[in-house]
Amino acid sequence: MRGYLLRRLPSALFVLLLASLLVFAVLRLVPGDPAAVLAGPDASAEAEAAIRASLGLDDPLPAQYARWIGGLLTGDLGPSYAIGGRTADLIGDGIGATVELTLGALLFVIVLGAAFGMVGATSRNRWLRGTVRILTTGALAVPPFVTGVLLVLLFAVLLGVLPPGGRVPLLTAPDLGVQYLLLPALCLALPSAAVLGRYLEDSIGRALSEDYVRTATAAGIAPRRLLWRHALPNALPPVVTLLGMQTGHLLGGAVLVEAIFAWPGLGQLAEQALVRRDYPVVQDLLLLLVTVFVLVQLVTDLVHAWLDPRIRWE
Amino acid sequence: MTTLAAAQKAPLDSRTGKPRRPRHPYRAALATARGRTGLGLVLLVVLAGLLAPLLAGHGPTDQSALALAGPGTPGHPLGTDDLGRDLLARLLHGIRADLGIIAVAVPLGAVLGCLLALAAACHPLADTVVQRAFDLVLAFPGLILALAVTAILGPGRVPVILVIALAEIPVFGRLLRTGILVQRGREYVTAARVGGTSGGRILTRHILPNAADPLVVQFAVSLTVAVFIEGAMSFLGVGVRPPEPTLGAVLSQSMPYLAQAPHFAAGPLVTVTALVLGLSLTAEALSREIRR
Amino acid sequence: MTTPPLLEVQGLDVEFTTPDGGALHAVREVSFTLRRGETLAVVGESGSGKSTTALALLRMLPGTGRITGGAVRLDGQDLATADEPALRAVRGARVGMVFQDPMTALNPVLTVGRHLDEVLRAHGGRDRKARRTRAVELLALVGIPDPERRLDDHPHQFSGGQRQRVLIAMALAGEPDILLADEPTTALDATVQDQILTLLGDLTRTTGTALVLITHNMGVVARACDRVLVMYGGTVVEDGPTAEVLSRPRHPYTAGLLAAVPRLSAPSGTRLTGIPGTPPDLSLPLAGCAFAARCTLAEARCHTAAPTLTEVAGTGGDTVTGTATGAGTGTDTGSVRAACLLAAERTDPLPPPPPPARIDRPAPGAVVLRAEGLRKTYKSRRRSFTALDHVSLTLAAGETLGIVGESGSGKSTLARVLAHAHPADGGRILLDGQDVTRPGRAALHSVRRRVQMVFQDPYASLNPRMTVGEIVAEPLRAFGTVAPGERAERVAELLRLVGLDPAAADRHPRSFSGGQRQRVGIARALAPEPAVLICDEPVSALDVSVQAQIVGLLTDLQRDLGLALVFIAHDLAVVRQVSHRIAVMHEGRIVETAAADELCERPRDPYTRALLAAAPEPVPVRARLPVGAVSA
Amino acid sequence: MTETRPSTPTAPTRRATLRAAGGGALLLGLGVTGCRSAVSEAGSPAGEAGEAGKASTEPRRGGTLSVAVNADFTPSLLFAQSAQSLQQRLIYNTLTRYDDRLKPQPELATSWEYAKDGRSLTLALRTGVTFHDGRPFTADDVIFAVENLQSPLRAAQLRATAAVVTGFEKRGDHELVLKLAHPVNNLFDLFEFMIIADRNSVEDAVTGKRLNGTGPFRLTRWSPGSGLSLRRNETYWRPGRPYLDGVELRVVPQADALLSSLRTGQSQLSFSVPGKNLSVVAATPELAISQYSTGGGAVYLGVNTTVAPLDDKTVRQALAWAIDRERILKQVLGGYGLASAAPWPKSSPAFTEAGRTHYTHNPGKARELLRSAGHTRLDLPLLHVNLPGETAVAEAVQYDLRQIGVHVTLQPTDSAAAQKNLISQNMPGLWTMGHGFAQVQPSTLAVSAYPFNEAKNTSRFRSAAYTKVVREAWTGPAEGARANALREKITDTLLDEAFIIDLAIRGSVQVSARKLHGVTLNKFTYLNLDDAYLAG
Repeated sequence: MRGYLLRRLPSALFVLLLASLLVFAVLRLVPGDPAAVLAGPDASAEAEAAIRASLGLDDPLPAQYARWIGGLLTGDLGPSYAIGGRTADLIGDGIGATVELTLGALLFVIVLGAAFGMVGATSRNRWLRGTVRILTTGALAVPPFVTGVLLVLLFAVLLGVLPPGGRVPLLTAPDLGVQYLLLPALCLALPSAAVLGRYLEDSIGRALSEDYVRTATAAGIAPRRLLWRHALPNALPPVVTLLGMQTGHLLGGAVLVEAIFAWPGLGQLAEQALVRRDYPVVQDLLLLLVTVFVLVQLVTDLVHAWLDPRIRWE
Repeated sequence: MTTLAAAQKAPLDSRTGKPRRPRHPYRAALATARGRTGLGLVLLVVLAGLLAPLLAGHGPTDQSALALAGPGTPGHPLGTDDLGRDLLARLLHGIRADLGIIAVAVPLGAVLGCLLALAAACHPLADTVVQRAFDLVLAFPGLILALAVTAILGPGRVPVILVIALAEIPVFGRLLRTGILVQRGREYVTAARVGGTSGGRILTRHILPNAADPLVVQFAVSLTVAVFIEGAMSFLGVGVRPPEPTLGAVLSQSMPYLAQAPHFAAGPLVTVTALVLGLSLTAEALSREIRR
Repeated sequence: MTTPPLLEVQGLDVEFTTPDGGALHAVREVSFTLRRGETLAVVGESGSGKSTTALALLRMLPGTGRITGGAVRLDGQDLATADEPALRAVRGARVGMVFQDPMTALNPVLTVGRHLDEVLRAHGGRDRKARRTRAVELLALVGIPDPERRLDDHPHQFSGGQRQRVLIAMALAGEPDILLADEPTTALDATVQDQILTLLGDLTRTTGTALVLITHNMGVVARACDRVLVMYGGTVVEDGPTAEVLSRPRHPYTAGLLAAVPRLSAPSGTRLTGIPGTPPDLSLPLAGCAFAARCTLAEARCHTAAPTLTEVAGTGGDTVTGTATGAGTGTDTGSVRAACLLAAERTDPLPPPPPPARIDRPAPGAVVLRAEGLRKTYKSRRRSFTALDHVSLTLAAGETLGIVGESGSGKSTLARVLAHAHPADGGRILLDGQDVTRPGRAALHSVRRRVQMVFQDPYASLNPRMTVGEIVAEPLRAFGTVAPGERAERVAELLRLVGLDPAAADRHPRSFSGGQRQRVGIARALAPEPAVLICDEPVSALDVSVQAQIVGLLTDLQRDLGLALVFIAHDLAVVRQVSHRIAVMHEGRIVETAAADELCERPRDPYTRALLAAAPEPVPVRARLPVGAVSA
Repeated sequence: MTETRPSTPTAPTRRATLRAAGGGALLLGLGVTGCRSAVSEAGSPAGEAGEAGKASTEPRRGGTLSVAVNADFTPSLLFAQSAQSLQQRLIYNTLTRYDDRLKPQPELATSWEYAKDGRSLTLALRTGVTFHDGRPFTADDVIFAVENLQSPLRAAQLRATAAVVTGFEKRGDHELVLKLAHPVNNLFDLFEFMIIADRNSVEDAVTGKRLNGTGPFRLTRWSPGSGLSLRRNETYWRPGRPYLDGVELRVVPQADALLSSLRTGQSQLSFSVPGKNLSVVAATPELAISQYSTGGGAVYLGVNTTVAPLDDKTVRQALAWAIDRERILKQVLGGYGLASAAPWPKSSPAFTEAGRTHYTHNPGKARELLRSAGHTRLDLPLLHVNLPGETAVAEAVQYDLRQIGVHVTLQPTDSAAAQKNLISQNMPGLWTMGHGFAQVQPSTLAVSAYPFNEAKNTSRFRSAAYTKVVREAWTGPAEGARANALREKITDTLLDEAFIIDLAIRGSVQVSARKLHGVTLNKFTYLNLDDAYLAG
């Protein structure tokens, strides 16, 4: 396994390098700059220039890039330009919220996706299957920003059982934190859960039509056990791969959901930072997200191999 | 099931006694109940979009003092929006605009993705580079990308199309790459090579058509994803240039009024649902028929 | 004779629904009985309904398949109408089943121990420890060495033969009364097949389990079963003691099938006799005898009146009533029944097939292809596998060089290296005296014009998305031998040459049968007018009756075009008949090369001898001649 | 502002039942059986003693107020006017504050006196005031505050006014003389604007680490993206104040989410509810709406006077006549605010009804003016910020202009790029945006609000007459007939030249829980909660 990880390392680093260049270049291409944002709508050109210089934005681009990467390598993310505070602190504050939201959503994705998929693949009940189809279609058709508003209207405004937004960290107050987490996590999870459910249904269907299932049927093994112990372990590996990809989507999709639920995560920070052209924050954040994505892919592969004995670390 | 398989291999036409030409699997798929329902829904939406200028009684950007009128208002069957524009007109033209976008963006993404996958198939180094590039695009948060692209290019259809295409490139690219790898090991490829067929022709004429099946299914899926991306971009204010309506634009404009004027959001939601349902049914029908 | 039959199948009908809604009548009116401890072979070609029958017994028909008539009585209980729980109690416990492909029939993510454990658990094994002990016993019983340790291995860590053994162990786990084996040895090499058949024989003898063996291989039938049921077009055409049926077939189809099987005893240069035509389309109603269209003896009434399975006069002992219908129970094991109007009227067996006809083929000419010390190694990250180890051979114009060997012996690699589909790691290939081991782009092109290849799998080697015309035209386009305007004409000519209707050009491969596809493959290989044709197992995926046609075609083409042929196969009998010389490959090396007859009659290498001994012959075991004796 | 009426306690039983039933089912169903509910936790203020009716009449101590804001605190803009300035007067104090008639009232400065020539000002400073860290407030802190704003790095809008202060003369710790380069009449705008921050920790302040002021609340924590947590300053210089134990500024970026936060009682106060959502608020019995006459800034149509044919005043005036301001007010701003052709809100001394209605919706006249300038059809680009409200304004403007034959292409732009275009004078022919600084001394508008700047503005409008009148108004007296005449002249110039075509003054709308009392804003929307309390 170590050999496998070592082999994956260069390409992962290559992706990160590409990502850093891309982020850096794209940000410089985007019109508007942090100095103008900081200077405000009523500032003079002189004020803007002074701010520009103080931020080091007059340096040549390679120097700015080197400064950024150098800082990263020495663990110093530097100050935020336009939001205030140190980049590391800003990201550190948001990361807990985002991890919480993503994991919560992931849990929903797995639970709902598994439920959707199992019902779709195995239930003989037409009504139940129809209901699941309507649910998954709805989850796929209604954009998260609508789902979010609807969920808030229903659970917070009409029923008044859950808070409409905001966050209490799960670790400091689990009972309250869960209540804050439920709606955003559900909203974020729904489309992915639907995708996963459809995929799982398909994957189980495929596994159930394999020869080894016929072997097991011929040996008199009961259908329920056939499904859980024989077909499912084979259906899971590709689903895990999809789940890995969906985790990426969850991280990326958090921008919208975090805004709707006033969830102070990295998505909101990223949007804020981009809107204000806070280069260091955007750069570090995006690089972080890419790193996480690469790591998730790696973990996915490991899980995939763990589930499928045919794959070994070679 | 060798017996059955063999029996189905060479069906004979009951009338002529000659071997019957089996229908193309795509056509067979669309002839199933599932495929027909799916296609019907999609066509319904497409027709609404195509006939928008005929069906809509008002211009989609014509404003009036009659703001937020409810459905059933004389002259405004679906009501009006906050600026007094006819919602039916905006919905139909919104569909039209969305169709225009996804009909360009998804094929563009698919073609580019496929080209890259083909390039990757030519050389191991190219393969590595292309794969990592795909990883990179997949890893990049899509909405941030959308914000950046629009900021650089300015508003309009082009950035929306680009963002959608960009998001679709790795999806199609990876899918085709896997397909190529699988097909490459097939014996007919060796046969073509031994038969003197050049590498490029093997790739394009032999492997590509056989690796295309999952792409066709993905295409239907990607069309729905594209509608989604358009909506999210409109919501973030980086969609198509206002006041042109798109489904996403109308939907995001309706959000502040969800509580007081739910009809505002209903049109696009129903349309998108029909489209998603139709496309997913079509995709399912296709994938079932292909897997046979 | 008085014990009631263990299994009694009566008038079984199975239908499938075709994608366009039609009915496909896969099994019609199949009746047979099985007694305790009896071994019964069900033999037939693809499409005969033999596997469907086997699956129908346990109501395990796939997809749209359903039993539309008849009964399957196991000790009097009708399985055709039993409910699911009752069926589950039968499956595995009373009837064990072994499937054809050991590669896919085992669950890749479960250990072998879990496989056995699951079955034992399903049939009441409560104690975990006891189940494990029993699993070890079972593995030992089927001859897996070191069973204790191998229990925790996954299927991919076993060889094909071992997996088949595991499957048998699973089938035996519930101590069933009947073992239903669906082509259990088809995917295996001859020597492994031999071992598995021996195992099955031993097991049925020692445990008293009845065996139903589904196979297409007459040799396997002869080797393993007391009784045989011959199926054709979804019906039983002949049923009787193996020795009797094999030596005195009553049904013309049985006779044709037996004649088509290549015999090891047939000398080099003789022609195989095939059965012309193709099996019937089961989605159409069948008026007369299913075989009538292909039967050389058929009369007008054969096409209109369906024959019933009737006891043939002059066989069996005491039962001489003559018209035991299909519904008859307790057929004597000694009697033969045949579903043929003519056979019912005749007391004598069919005349024996004519002795193999000699082919007049010109003597080989000058050497065109020479290989010297070829080496090829496949490397994965950890291990490397030597597929070719200093292989040398020569091939003359007009000569057929047979290459035999088991899977993994390197014979397919050799074919690919010779055809320049894969490069060799070492050694030299000389074409017309010129070194073409590592040709440049242009040289490779001209080498390929001269050396073409026919592939094993006629399904996989034709691009499913191209029409037959396009497939055959590909080499024409690539080599530019024919002006674009004349391509269609040349394609038609090639199709005629391989015995296909030129109208086939605009159809896709999937609308052809296996034999027809192989003809397309040959037409493609012939398109650039090569001097050397390398045939990699060209007939091993085909039914015997079709195999004879293809082998005959290749021989004719060689004679007419003066081709040099490399004929690769695992079946020594076919190879002997078509080849001038034979090379035996084992573990990447050629262990013996000799003239065909010489090699088969006086093998020198021990491995060659083992191969010869393992080859199953469609001759009743008792009547088998000693290896090497020539009958004709 | 209008006083909020005492709340009438109503207990909608259907709602309560729904809530109980739904809550129980949901929590049980999800397996969350926590002993606390996040809903009641957030909704109820601490200490619910006393009868509801009685408690609402008199101030009472205690409780935490949750304020919903749509943008986070931006420490780097601490000394500038940013999107969110509510916390300024909570953590800090200013020297003076304006009353409703723009009369300065003492805060940290207790009294002040101009020299005769208007070139210096003597300030008496409050004694006994300490910063949150215990350090006493002295004249040096005022000196630092002024000098701090003079730095271009702080990007303060009133830098021009701060720059007029050329010298300081300290007379002890609590008396200070400011020397002025020339007389100005908007020094108290500066005092209203300028927060007095601890001079020793200013670098920590602009990074958001530590905000050390003299205000009624101390910062406990700034959680970026989430908001600010403040607790009562026990040593505040106003005895017995504040009443509240703490204040939370809760960031809720989405307008509908913000509305939900208020409707559910999670927040009790907000100034960020868009006008079009206020009809929902009005239908919610627990919430009260009140307006500040200062308005929330103006919505304008900017014109680049160097782009032909917009260099022609007649064309610009035609545009000004073409727009239906009342419709924008009604449809985009939800009816809250004031349709106005002039920049002044009702509270401004420069406000006149004549100025407000100088341009009305008159497409016929607009077309006529266009024709007189020799045009029947124009094609022009219009830049706007790509936020929903801004887009709606642009769409309305676009539609109105189309009616007179001016075909406008919208250019939605993100706010950072728009800002860059604005200050680098790179705007296309037309743009719509908002401006502030009309709510204080009218002279401040032209010196501090960039769109109106006489020397350099985005419209690239230069005129000697405008420059002259602006300088005179700035350096002249703050009151009297001359002041009024100068203001009128500025208004007339703006209306006549129409390089900035004002459309409407946004309403400054406060949405608050009915149990909340005593909330005020200063002229720069600094939230003052000194006297605020939550009734039971």
